[in-house]
Amino acid sequence: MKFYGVEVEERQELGSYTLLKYPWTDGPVEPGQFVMARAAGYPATLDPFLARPFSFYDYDGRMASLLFEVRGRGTMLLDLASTIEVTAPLGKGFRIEPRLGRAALLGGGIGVVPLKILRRRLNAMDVPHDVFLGFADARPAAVAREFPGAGVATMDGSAGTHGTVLDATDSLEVYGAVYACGPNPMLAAVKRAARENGLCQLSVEERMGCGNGSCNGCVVPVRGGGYIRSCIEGPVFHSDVLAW
Amino acid sequence: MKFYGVEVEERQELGSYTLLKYPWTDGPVEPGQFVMARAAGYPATLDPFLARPFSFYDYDGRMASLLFEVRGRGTMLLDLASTIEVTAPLGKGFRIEPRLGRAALLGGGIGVVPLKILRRRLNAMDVPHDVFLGFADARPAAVAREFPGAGVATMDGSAGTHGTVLDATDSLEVYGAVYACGPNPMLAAVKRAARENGLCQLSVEERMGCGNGSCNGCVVPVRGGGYIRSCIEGPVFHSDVLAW
Amino acid sequence: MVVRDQKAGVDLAVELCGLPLRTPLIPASGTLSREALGEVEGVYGAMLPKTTTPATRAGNPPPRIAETPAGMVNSIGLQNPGVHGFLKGLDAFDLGIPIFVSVAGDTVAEFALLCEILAGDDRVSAVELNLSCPNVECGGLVFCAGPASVEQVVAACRAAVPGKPILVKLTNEGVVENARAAESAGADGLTVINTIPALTLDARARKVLVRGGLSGPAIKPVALRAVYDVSGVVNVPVIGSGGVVSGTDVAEFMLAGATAVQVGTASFVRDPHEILDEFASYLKESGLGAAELSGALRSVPP
Amino acid sequence: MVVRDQKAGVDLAVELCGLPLRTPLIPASGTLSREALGEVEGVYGAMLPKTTTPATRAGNPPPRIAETPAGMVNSIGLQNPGVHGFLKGLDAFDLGIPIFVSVAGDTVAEFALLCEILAGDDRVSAVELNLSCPNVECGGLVFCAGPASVEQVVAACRAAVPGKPILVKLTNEGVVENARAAESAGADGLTVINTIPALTLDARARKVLVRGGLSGPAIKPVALRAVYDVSGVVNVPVIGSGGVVSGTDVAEFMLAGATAVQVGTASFVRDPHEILDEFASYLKESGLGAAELSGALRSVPP
Ligand SMILES: Cc1cc2nc3c(=O)[nH]c(=O)nc-3n(C[C@H](O)[C@H](O)[C@H](O)COP(=O)(O)OP(=O)(O)OC[C@H]3O[C@@H](n4cnc5c(N)ncnc54)[C@H](O)[C@@H]3O)c2cc1C
Ligand SMILES: Cc1cc2nc3c(=O)[nH]c(=O)nc-3n(C[C@H](O)[C@H](O)[C@H](O)COP(=O)(O)OP(=O)(O)OC[C@H]3O[C@@H](n4cnc5c(N)ncnc54)[C@H](O)[C@@H]3O)c2cc1C
Ligand SMILES: Cc1cc2nc3c(=O)[nH]c(=O)nc-3n(C[C@H](O)[C@H](O)[C@H](O)COP(=O)(O)O)c2cc1C
Ligand SMILES: Cc1cc2nc3c(=O)[nH]c(=O)nc-3n(C[C@H](O)[C@H](O)[C@H](O)COP(=O)(O)O)c2cc1C
Ligand code: FES
Ligand code: FES
Repeated sequence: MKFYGVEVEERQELGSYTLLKYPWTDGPVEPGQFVMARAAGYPATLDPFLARPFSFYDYDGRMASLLFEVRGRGTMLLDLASTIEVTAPLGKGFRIEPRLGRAALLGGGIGVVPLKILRRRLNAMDVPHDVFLGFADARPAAVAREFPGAGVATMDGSAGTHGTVLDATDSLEVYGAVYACGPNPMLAAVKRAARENGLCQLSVEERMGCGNGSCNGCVVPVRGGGYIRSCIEGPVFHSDVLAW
Repeated sequence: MKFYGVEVEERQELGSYTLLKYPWTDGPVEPGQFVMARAAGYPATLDPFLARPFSFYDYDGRMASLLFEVRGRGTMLLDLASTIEVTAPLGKGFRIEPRLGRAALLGGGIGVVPLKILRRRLNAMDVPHDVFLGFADARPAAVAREFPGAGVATMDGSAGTHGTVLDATDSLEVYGAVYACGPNPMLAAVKRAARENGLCQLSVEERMGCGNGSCNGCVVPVRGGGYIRSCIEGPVFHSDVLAW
Repeated sequence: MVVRDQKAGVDLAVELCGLPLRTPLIPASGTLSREALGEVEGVYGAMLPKTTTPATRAGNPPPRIAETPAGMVNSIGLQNPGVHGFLKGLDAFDLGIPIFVSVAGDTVAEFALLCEILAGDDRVSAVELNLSCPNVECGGLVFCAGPASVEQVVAACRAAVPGKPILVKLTNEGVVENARAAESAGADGLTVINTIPALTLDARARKVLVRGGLSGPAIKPVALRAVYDVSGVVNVPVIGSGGVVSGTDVAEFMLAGATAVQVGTASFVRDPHEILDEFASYLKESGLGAAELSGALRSVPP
Repeated sequence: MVVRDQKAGVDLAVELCGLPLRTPLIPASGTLSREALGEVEGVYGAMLPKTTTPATRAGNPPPRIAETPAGMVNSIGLQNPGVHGFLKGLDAFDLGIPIFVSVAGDTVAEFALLCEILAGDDRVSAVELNLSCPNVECGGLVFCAGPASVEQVVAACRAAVPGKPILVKLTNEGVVENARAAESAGADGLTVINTIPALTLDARARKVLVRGGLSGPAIKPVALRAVYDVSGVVNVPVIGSGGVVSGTDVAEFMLAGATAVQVGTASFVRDPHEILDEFASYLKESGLGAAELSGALRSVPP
């Protein structure tokens, strides 16, 4: 896999997340696409060995931004790095179906990330939509200010509705399309709640080894049996495809 | 082994070497003593795994300085780091014998490092001495300006005498004491050249795993058979001790 | 670190089992997908897709991978469409270089069957036997658990595909004995080593994460030792595999005795062009051609 | 990363072969010198100096060590003053915790002789047999090359030191079979694993650097698998060894089935107090005492 060394041009805290901007002019970014990224230093240091997948948070034709949560050592090092290494945009993002009417966008925790570009696209196409965001507590929920008008829920009730992101919605059945990103248990719940909808697309989060289809590490179970790779066939899947 | 995180307070190029200063107030430093050092980041990154040994170049009671040559990835990362991790001073340095008369100080390449503190000590004790430095070529030889009056030799003749450090000396036999640091083949040559001298001390360079005597990795062969550890019994040895 | 255009005037070609290879690099089976082929143009001397089996295998449920210090553990479970589906898609792997096919079966008969099928396919230049899979006739011990079963499966495959080179891929455990057995049963080459059995846990969740095989730079010194020891006792060529990340690593494997070298996990994190470029710089500096490097140590330890 | 003073209210004690240990940490043999003892006060549950042999051993000529990705390879060659010199210096290792002594011989008789000598020394609480050394009576194969020689040497030692626990230290290759053999021959505990055979080369100089054993975090997933598999088939306690760097690693080894855990190479690069402190924080968070952790996985994979 080819990595490009890029300078971090801007870094800022958004609630408990880190926003990081780097120059990227090599073509457009679809909502839901991701990059593999790591702190530079390789191969002088061979640990951590793998890059990590991150959805695009924003892209303006000149700068790409990632928004991430520090979880383990990969994100810890990324949070400190002044130079990072990234791949070209990867995977299949959300396919927008403008004819299906009002859309619901659901983000769970750091799963808000791909919703920003998605929302801009929906706006550009005049597709009416509502955004619902769920968080553990008020700290990460601070990122909701980037999504004006969004319904917010927190698990501890410290901001917005007390409960999950689904508790912030009335019913998903009124929507012609549902686009969701978040931890897999949340996605499974969204899939159940959106059962009757025409279109429900989920951006899944699996561990990735390569990001380019080579390792077969990132699979999700599919209806009818077997597994498919979330880095190539996804990370966004029509909910019908997934055997969840 | 206990490591202390310290900020790099000053970094500067000296010829082809890097000079790096960090705050150190925990006690005195003997000429020839060393520290184990590495770029901070551990344990978020576990590679390179081992720290590297570096002689003290200077110490003023408030700041310690290292002077090093970038060879592999350990020194490459150290060269970039803003925070480093170091141990307390380790090993046995040069034992100064002021009664032996005029002293010769010989440094080969980066082996100049321990001679700076050593020379200051000799000056303080009014011990007459001459300094001879050998380098591959003129670039590293630039460090010789830190040793005013030193005789200089380069292997390619691009600065000073053409040849090894021994070619910069007339004869070592006129000296009551010889103190040398450099690559092991140079030290063996110094030992031969100084055969008749009362005192010849050599600071050896062996690969080190721990620096505190635990791994038995850093040994040198001793006269009479067997090996002793250069991190505990050395790195400075009386030349008679070594089976070279 | 990246040195471009270092290939001019350097002889990268090697010969492996009578096949001329443009470069000594081969993708390790299971680490290069059809989708990534566009990225590796010009790097490899032969193509080697993921192991195929007689029938479709769905593979293991996730999580299938976990990162470890300077490496990773995987438990993919040989997910593949089965040999017939595999062969239907094989044309996609034609980059104008020899194609090697890796096979695995549950029984000796399945291995032989796969070899028979490949024997009749002109696109296939050589067969690699992945012996790190369980032998259901031996209580699930892997085929390379001991020389007896290695000999048995290699002999059966030898008979089934008389016209193509057979490469036998071995795991580290018992590698020297197994290499001897494979050679005496008719192997034309040995791939050394496959991943090393390993386990990862999530301490916080108090559960096993992945039980599988360790790959990546962490295992390089173990693989180098295996290549060195095996190439000292067999006469067939050895293909090094395990932790290759840089051109220097390629050189180390060849100096240890390998004729060709596989790049696996590293291709997830580096552009393999960089590895080839670094290797070319190494050759340039050393003044040797790739074919002269194998076993060319200047001194051998006691 | 360092969490100090996390030990209050946490129960670090474990019992190993009837011996109460203050903490489950033990220095791995050959990785803690007399000179460094001052730095480890309060960390360990037992002391375990470098392997001793019947006669003085000078050890191997340098280079003895080489760094590898997330690890190192060593070939020290069991440098030690011989058992009599060793015992003369043993008092220095008295930190008020049980002292285990690691022994190695060239023959079964030498192992038994060492055990007899230690049987009469009250300072020695347990004996660890380092079976990763060559058996000169078996063509230089290591003692743990197979269950037969493991059983033979353990049985002889068992007879020679009836009154003290015997811990048998095994290498990764064949570890499950060898563990069974050691147990049936009377081992009271098993240390799993020793370093993994490996090799490093200097490509530029075109020479072998160090042929020895790989240790450090690189081998952790291999060691975890060995501990998990062995503790599933034996009834005696298992002591984990291999790549422990952090308190979480200690927890992982215990969850995998270890009763105690050795810290080796990591002690060269970290203050082991930090490892103990991190382990104490883990226990605090998990609400468990150290003695409850062994094998306490919530779910077991298929
Ligand atoms: C397509 C895709 C897009 C993503 N986009 C974003 C994003 O925009 N922002 C963001 O912050 N994160 C995103 N993630 C998740 C991100 O990749 C992980 O948080 C990251 O890999 C953790 O790396 P680490 O080294 O910090 O943690 P590690 O040390 O690898 O692990 C720390 C913890 O995180 C868990 N973890 C690690 N990887 C994953 C994973 N893939 N899925 C679930 N849990 C994991 C581990 O179990 C462990 O508990 C995305 C993941 C995918 C697959
Ligand atoms: C007591 C002592 C004091 C030292 N003081 C200094 C000093 O003041 N300044 C300085 O620049 N260097 C000093 N060195 C040498 C320094 O430790 C090595 O240059 C360093 O370890 C190289 O690390 P690396 O990661 O950059 O190289 P690596 O990647 O480890 O190796 C790069 C190259 O350096 C060689 N190498 C690595 N370690 C050693 C070693 N210990 N001896 C010889 N060759 C080695 C390798 O063979 C390889 O060719 C000292 C060494 C010792 C033992
Ligand atoms: C994700 C993954 C999948 C693999 N699949 C296979 C496979 O299908 N068949 C096989 O023989 N080896 C397989 N391997 C092993 C590699 O081919 C290679 O031998 C091993 O990973 C060591 O080399 P490396 O460290 O360069 O990766 C796989 C390795 C990885 C990491
Ligand atoms: C420098 C060094 C010396 C060692 N010496 C011995 C020894 O004398 N006896 C022994 O049983 N194991 C010895 N070992 C192996 C360790 O005890 C330990 O089992 C192994 O290194 C794996 O653990 P680690 O990864 O925590 O180091 C040595 C290891 C190293 C690195
Ligand atoms: S991450 Fe490797 S196949 Fe998807
Ligand atoms: S460096 Fe470990 S004993 Fe000297």
